[in-house]
Amino acid sequence: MKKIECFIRPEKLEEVKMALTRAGIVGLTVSEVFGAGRQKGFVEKYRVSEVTVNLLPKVKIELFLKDQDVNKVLRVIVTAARTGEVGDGKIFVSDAIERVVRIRTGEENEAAL
Amino acid sequence: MKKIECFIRPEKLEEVKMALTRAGIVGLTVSEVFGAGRQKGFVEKYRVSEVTVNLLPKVKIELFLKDQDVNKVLRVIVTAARTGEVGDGKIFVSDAIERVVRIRTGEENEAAL
Amino acid sequence: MKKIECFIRPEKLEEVKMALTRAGIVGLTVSEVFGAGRQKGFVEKYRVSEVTVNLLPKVKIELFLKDQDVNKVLRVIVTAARTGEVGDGKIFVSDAIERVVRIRTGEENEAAL
Amino acid sequence: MDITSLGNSINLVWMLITGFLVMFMQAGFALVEVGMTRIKNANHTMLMNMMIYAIGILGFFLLGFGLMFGGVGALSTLGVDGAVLSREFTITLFGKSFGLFGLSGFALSGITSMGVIGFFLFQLVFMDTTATIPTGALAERWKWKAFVIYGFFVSAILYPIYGNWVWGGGWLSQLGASFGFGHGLVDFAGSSVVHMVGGVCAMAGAAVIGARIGKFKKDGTPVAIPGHNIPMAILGTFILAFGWFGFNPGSTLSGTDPRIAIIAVNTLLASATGAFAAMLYTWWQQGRPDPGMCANGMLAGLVAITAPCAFVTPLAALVIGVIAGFLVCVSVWFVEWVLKLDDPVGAISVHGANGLWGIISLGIFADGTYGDGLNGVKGMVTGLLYGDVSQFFAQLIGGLACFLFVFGLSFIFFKVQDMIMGIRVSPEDEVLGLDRAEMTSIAYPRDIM
Amino acid sequence: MDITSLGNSINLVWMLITGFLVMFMQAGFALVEVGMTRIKNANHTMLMNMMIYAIGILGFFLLGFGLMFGGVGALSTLGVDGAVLSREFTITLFGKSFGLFGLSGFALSGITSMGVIGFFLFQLVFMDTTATIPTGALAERWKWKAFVIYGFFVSAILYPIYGNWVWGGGWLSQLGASFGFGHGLVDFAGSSVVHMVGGVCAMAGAAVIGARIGKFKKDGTPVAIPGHNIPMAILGTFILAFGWFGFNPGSTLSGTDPRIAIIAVNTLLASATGAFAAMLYTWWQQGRPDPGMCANGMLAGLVAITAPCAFVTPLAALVIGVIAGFLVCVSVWFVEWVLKLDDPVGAISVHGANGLWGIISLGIFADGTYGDGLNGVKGMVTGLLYGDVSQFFAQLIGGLACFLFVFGLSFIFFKVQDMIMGIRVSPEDEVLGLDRAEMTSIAYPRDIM
Amino acid sequence: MDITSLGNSINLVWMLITGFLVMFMQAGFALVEVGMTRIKNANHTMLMNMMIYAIGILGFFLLGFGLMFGGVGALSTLGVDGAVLSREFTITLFGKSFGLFGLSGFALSGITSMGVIGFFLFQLVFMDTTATIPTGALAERWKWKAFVIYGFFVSAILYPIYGNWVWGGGWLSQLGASFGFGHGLVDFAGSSVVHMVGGVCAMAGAAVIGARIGKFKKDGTPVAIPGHNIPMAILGTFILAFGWFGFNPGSTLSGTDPRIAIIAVNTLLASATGAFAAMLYTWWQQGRPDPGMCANGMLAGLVAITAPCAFVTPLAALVIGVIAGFLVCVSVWFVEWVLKLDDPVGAISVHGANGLWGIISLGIFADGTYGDGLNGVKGMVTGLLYGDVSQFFAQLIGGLACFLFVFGLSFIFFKVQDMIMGIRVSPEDEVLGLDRAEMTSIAYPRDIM
Ligand SMILES: Nc1ncnc2c1ncn2[C@@H]1O[C@H](COP(=O)(O)OP(=O)(O)O)[C@@H](O)[C@H]1O
Ligand SMILES: Nc1ncnc2c1ncn2[C@@H]1O[C@H](COP(=O)(O)OP(=O)(O)O)[C@@H](O)[C@H]1O
Ligand SMILES: Nc1ncnc2c1ncn2[C@@H]1O[C@H](COP(=O)(O)OP(=O)(O)O)[C@@H](O)[C@H]1O
Repeated sequence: MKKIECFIRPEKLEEVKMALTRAGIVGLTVSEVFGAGRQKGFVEKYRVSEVTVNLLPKVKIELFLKDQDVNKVLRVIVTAARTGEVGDGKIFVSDAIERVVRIRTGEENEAAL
Repeated sequence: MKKIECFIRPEKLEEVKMALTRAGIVGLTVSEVFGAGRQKGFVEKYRVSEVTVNLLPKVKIELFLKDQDVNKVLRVIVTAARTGEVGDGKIFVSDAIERVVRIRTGEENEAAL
Repeated sequence: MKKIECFIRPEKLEEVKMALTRAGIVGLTVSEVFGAGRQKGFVEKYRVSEVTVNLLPKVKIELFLKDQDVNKVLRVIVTAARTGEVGDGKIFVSDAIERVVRIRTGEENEAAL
Repeated sequence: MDITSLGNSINLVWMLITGFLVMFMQAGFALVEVGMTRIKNANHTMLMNMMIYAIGILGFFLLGFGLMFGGVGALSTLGVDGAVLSREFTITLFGKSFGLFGLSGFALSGITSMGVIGFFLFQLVFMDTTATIPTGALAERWKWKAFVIYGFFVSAILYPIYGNWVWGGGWLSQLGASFGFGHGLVDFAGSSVVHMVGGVCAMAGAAVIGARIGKFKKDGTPVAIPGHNIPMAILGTFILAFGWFGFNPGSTLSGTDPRIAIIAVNTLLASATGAFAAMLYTWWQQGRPDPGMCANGMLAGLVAITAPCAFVTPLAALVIGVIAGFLVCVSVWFVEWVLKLDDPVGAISVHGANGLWGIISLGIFADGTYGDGLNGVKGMVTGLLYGDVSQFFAQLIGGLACFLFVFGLSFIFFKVQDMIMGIRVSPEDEVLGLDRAEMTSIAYPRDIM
Repeated sequence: MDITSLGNSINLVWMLITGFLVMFMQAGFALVEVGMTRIKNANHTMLMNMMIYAIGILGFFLLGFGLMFGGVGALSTLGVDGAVLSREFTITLFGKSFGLFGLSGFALSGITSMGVIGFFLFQLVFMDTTATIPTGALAERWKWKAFVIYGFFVSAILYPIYGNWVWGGGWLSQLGASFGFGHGLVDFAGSSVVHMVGGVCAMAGAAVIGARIGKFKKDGTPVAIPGHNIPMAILGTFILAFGWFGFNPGSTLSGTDPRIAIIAVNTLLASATGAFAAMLYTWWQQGRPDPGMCANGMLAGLVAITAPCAFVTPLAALVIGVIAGFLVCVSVWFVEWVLKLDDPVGAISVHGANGLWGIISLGIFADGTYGDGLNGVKGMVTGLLYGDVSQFFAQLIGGLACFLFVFGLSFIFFKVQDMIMGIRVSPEDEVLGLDRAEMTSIAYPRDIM
Repeated sequence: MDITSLGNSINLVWMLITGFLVMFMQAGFALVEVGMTRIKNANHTMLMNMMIYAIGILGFFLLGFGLMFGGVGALSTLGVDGAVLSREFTITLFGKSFGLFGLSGFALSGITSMGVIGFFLFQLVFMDTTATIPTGALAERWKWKAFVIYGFFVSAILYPIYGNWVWGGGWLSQLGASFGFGHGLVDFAGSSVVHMVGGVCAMAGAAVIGARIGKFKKDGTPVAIPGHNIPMAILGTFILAFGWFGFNPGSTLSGTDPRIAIIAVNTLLASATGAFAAMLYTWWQQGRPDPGMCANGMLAGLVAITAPCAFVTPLAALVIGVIAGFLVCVSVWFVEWVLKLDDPVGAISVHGANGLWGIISLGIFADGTYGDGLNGVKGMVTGLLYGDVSQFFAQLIGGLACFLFVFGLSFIFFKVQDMIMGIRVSPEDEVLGLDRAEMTSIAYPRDIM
């Protein structure tokens, strides 16, 4: 089992979500985060002065999935989330998930996904 | 060392939290997330039309803990968070934590947990 | 590649952020979380009674980085985030990141960081 | 246009404008209550405050006004002679007649006098204040359907009957003429009629409906359940303090009575010392000022000065406000820690306890410079400190009657209603939040992006 | 000081204070609109509501007031004789003269009468209501620059011309004197002049600008886009209901006319039944009351009673409100599901549909007790139920004229403007939010810590 | 009831109602200030705005009113003859007497005239405006205890003394009678007395307390610290604009003076052009309109027109507003970039700079149609453009005196207070937020679930 964490532009969430659904992925969790990276912070004007906002609003998606789904999901996310501008975000894959439990039924592992 | 991530119903947080405390677990971190899974989104009525909300409010709990605590914690969470209805959530265990540092003291690993 | 997750005091975020930038780390993601640990909850007074707040506002920082950067980053965070009081937080390092994709370019791994 | 009708015009204009200000207080109540409750019930609490206005209007129009003022007689400042509202139902006891409720003016039928119609509006918005008070005390757990029925009960029956006794020519107002208790119960703008009725009804409701889940620990210790938007509650307090300048000065029903000036000033002064006292009290008790209690303190001062505002000196107003500010803090504590009642916004203490203090304070501080002929009694209204003990007793009797009648009738009403249909939502709905459970939509929907 | 000038003073004071209340409605509109739209456009929607006030003042001062009232003649309650505002542009058709617009009073130049100057203020705040209505319907996608130009169009041209026809002595007001249709179009406080004009203009604007992204699915089904702060919208509704006590009773331009009492009461009653009906309707349709629609229902009742408030009985006011409350629900549904127009706040239904219902209801329920001599026609204003069919027709003609003229001119205006400069922001800006795209700052900036 | 007392009644009713509107401005200030500051200080800022009202009432009642108006003499519109408030402390210099402060009316003792008591209320709410202005400039870092003491200082001493000089019969008002400078300093409704005093005191306070942590970079460049709720600040601006219709027209102290009409219209016009000018300025400077500055622009127009509103033509009001709108933008820039003062809400610029512009603009635009006999000088008040240079100088002297006296005394007050007890919270408390540090509870408590 793998875990995918990705950070995308908030305005792309809807699209990514729909693309994943179409690809058969239903389980995922989304959260609101603030990111820094190559994308420069923007300058917020307010009254007569400015402030540089370094941490930009991003969306994090976490997915736990079977090993064989990883490539598909990577492709889907990259396609749906890309604008080509700096700040599109990144996807990280980790392979350390050793166990899953579905709370409702107590089922474990693949069955629980 | 292991890391447990679980996604539960918001209204169960209080109960889970208390059950964990009773089981001797004090360190944990909670965040507000939005999840999709088998639980169907609900239809929000507003004025004369509707909108289907796909991402449901959930709570994520992250716990870092010693290997031997994992089974106990799984049991505690499953018991406290279960309602038996779709949407109770899942628990994921990963085993890749190789190092912990307590910021206050600089202690590392088991001592730092 | 490694992943560092750390939980710090909200009021230390600015300082940690700046220290990391000075140390050459640009990519990171921040989120607002609520934590429990050794730090006792505080008692919130409101009107004529009180409520004990167990989950304290904390900030989580996630960083994905090259193995050789880990020590430096740990040092930087510990220095910048420490106050010496209970509740300074913890840093967890995991080594399970097997793949990274930069959405904008499709670059993978080290190049994508 | 002759000079009398010009004077009547000024009075009508004054009564209407001040009535509009009182109507606006509904927004203030809404904000105080929503601000002091939780996010998940914000729409429900807000909509109760809006619909109580609508429901109250219907109940008071159809039944309440007639019951309350059907026998009130002439309204001299508005040019209304005694022929219009002239049917009071009375019983005779001890050889004296006791007015119980009025019997004309229902649905304003047959009424063409614009003075009466304007008077209806003014009285209606007062009733509305009473009706909205319990929505704060029962918030976060009240079943919508039960609330709607309550709305008709309070506006059509509960408020009008006690109101008749004091303002409609009923028996409490005749305690002076009949039994020699001062001028009978004197309540200038409604510390008892409006506020204490609302507060005591809220108390009965809170007792029947029970505390919110989590409000008391197993050992009975109360737990704070902080409201979700304190600045909103303070904004509401400002709106209420603003509207009170309609409430009290408007109650002369006359803009040509120069007394309106001191009424307004006394109102202002008591609001200030009420807030100041509550600030000092919480500062001393909690180590820091509590914003919500300061707001309650200001309201407490306003409630207390409502009865005596026309009859006391500015210095007395200051004192009445100070005591109100402390009283509300102690009373909130007492309700929570001793009575173990759950009143999220402090309605029982602000309106109930201080409504009582308001009429009593009149019996103490009335300085004998105003009120000649009131309730058919010659001479000025005079309190304890200025030598009239009998007026003080009239106030005590009025307060007791208010408590017994309102608590009794309300308690029965809520109990019976609870047995028939249940007045409280299920625990699941309460935990989920009443916006999800009983409204179509939540208060602050939020695209995640 | 003689008795006439004292009377005039009372009238001026009344007109000014009620005018101030109407001005405050601007805050109510702002809150309703911001509450019913999304976070990302909150500053934009709020600033539109603030700047329409400023822009409208300029447009109406420079041009609009003169076009609307330049030929209105005497204002008797304010002591203004007919010499000041006395130039109406008229054309002659079928041997009758049709007043189209006024030609004096621009920028108040040459006007020294304080009565006229006060009247200007009162009329200006009414215009402002009209001007602000479309900002709700076009919210969340309107280009700022286009909005600013619209502001001048509505305040300087659109509103004043139709207004002249009804209130400025223009042809609709003369339908009675010239063609025997009752008293001509009678619209006491502006169901058509103010609200229907605003609602119909909003409709034309919504048709030209198109729906927000995501409002309709590919198959045309509307999707709910919940507003971000419903309590805020309800607070706005309270402020509007409060301001309406300026709107309607103030429209006597006289505090010495005792009719102000029943006007205020009718306003109150219709607001209550409007809200109550909408509550029942949504409870029945959706299973639970919808807070936003209840607020719309109250406003619908208020809009509907605005024309007939001075001419009907309290019972008729109740009925008018009930129908308004249902009508607004059905109309919101109709606009969304049938017309496929996107109106985030329900402006078309609240102001357009109910504005029309308001003038028609007058033609039905006017009870023949008021309005003698109005628009130069002898006798009282009388509706269908009381035997005067011709008044009913006058109302229908007025409604039709309003719809055709306002929809036509507005549609052309928006279309042409769209062709020249584009009235809608780019899809990217719309998705991003207009606060980021068109304002310097977002509404609720938040340090992450 | 004779005709004179009816007239007095109208005046009293007018003064009270407009006074109530001014009181409501307190809610507007609260919203503007809370909206323009950060979440973590929202309760603290809100409670300052509520408690300054309470504290100010006490200070003004006990001491301030007597100092300010103890020697004002007759209040003819209210039927008050010269016997009541008739003790002014004066010194004699150059053979002329200079009134410095009054000596009667403390705690309203011995006052039975309802005219004076109503006048007290009206003047009190004006003082309150002054008192609340610095709470915006010193927000987010002011120690609660220090603030409470300041509240007594401003209401009991600072405001009353300068106020006496201008409105209480003191020396600035006598510049005309004594030295031939026009009518002496003329400030109709308080551009200087109320606003400039507040703004200059805010400036002294901001200078002593220092900038918020993070407001200036090491090189002195100011950093924006966005307020947390801009729609709230704009709602506050609406409430202020509404209340200003009490502020300015009410200052006739007479509803029978038809001049109230043009005063209200001028107020309206200047508010519009002030907002419009600020919109254009920020659009041009920042590329997009800045909502917060537009709100400041509207307030700037209102502050500026406050002094001249009764004396100028509508066209002049437009111009005064335009200049105010630009001036406030430039001044906010100047305060931040040149003076390096930290004023979170722009109080110094809105009230200080535009208060000064207000009295000067009167000296320029007064058109010689009003003010006969004012301050004991025959003839109309006439400005530079209409030929009277001496009035212009009176205004300049008044502005200078205001700045020197208020800045001087306030600076000393804040410095001494700072030395004795410290007026600023610790850096830790500031970072943590004043709600946690100095209040019992935060503004928006939030169950995590
Ligand atoms: N090394 C990292 N660790 C954690 N989060 C990162 C890292 N690098 C990027 N991110 C997240 O991805 C977002 C986009 O990255 P950025 O470098 O700005 O753009 P791009 O990926 O297009 O080069 C960041 O805002 C941050 O949330
Ligand atoms: N594969 C997954 N990856 C990430 N989060 C998941 C995944 N599956 C479920 N979740 C989280 O768990 C929550 C509950 O899952 P759901 O499938 O709806 O119910 P159940 O676990 O009872 O079958 C989801 O809302 C989501 O937050
Ligand atoms: N075992 C754990 N799992 C998850 N989060 C933890 C754990 N231990 C601590 N934390 C996080 O770190 C924060 C600080 O920890 P705490 O024990 O209070 O202080 P300290 O680290 O100084 O001893 C907590 O609020 C929580 O967010």
